[in-house]
Amino acid sequence: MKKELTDNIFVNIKYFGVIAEKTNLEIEKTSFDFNQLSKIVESIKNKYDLHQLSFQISLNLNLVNSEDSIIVNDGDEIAFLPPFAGG
Amino acid sequence: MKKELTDNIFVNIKYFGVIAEKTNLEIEKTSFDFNQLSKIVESIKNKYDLHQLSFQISLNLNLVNSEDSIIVNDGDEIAFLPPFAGG
Amino acid sequence: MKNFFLNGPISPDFISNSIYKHQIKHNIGAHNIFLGQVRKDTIKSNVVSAIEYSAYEEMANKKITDIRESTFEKFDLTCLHIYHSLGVVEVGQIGFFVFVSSSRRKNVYDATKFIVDMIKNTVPIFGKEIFENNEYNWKVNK
Amino acid sequence: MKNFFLNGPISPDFISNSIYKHQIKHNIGAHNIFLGQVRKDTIKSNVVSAIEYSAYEEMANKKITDIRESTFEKFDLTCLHIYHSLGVVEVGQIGFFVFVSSSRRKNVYDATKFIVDMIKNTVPIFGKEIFENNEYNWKVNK
Repeated sequence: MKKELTDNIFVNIKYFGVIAEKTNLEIEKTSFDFNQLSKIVESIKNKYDLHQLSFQISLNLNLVNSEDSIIVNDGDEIAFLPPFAGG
Repeated sequence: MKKELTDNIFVNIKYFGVIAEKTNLEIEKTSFDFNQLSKIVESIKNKYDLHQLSFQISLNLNLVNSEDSIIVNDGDEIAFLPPFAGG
Repeated sequence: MKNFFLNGPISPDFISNSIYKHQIKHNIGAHNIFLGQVRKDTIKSNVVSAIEYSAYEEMANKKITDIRESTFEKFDLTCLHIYHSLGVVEVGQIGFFVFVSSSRRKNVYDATKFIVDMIKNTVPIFGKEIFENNEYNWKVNK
Repeated sequence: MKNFFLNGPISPDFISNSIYKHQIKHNIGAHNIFLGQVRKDTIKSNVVSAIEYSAYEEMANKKITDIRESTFEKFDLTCLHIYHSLGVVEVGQIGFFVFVSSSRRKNVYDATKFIVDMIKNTVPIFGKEIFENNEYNWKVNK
């Protein structure tokens, strides 16, 4: 079902590690009146001042390049992932 | 102390695995009136009919090529080693 | 979705129990085990006392499931188990356990290396190095 | 001369105890363990039930000591332990245990492979594959 751009979308946003420390929360449900991933990421960066931090973005559990022209749908999950340190 | 070739030398000979099965003993002290390793090995092969078996020879814990001209001294230890199967 | 995470350190007993369970698998000839242990590193004169691990668990479990499948496609293996700790793992304790089994040894080293590298580089696990003075540093895999 | 041989199979408990002992070594970041397990092979319709290991112990211990030293020269390791069984090791049981530890993981896989290959190829250990019908076959490493 195609959404009108004028509709708000609700997105689950998750933060981890040093990012969660900076945002001071791990998860939030936020509405946007635009649906380009790049714009959503930019607005979150501005909201929490994440410009100095390095991170990757995942959309629905897959890493994506947030500069690609990717459209986010209502109910999608975006995560801000700082550098990996497993092992 | 150099030995005269005419002196007998006593050699400890050890047998392992399928070779020990064939010789029906694991260790023996044998005297030889020659001191070339190649001749000693040949005499043992003949004594126990080891011609069909594949093996390596060690002299005093080191693998040697029994066809090299190696001299065996009194008290040395020679071993007949079938193929290795460790691990 | 299978869960590859354990709370707290991975004990030597947990590892021996995993080994023990493979003794009924009579087509296995070679096991290779990788263990990641927390090092007492010194970072700008601060001494590490523990790492506190967290993860984007849902994505991490999916990624590890994918890594497991691609490892089975790439290498001829009988069994493959992967465990990672969440929460605090102290210096000297184990937080990562990869267990590779095959009928013959040929494949096992490369398979283990492949899995360990893939997990370090592509799975969203995060580590907070906690120092003896209670300060901390967010760890980054090189 | 250090003795690398144990009588009978190497138990999972023995392995976990070895791992446990390394938890006080705080410069270790990566362990790699190789385990050789007896396979239920079928050889000309005979089914293996156990391998009975024997060795030229004095020479084998000297050889393994040399392998240990050359491994430390070739690879940057913290610890290295090697154990091999003598006597009967049944199908599913472990007869060979190599335990490599290093500050970082880079070296450990190649070091483990090097040791395992050297021991299989150059150490005088002999194995009698005992079949379920009590016949046997002298094993040969390929």
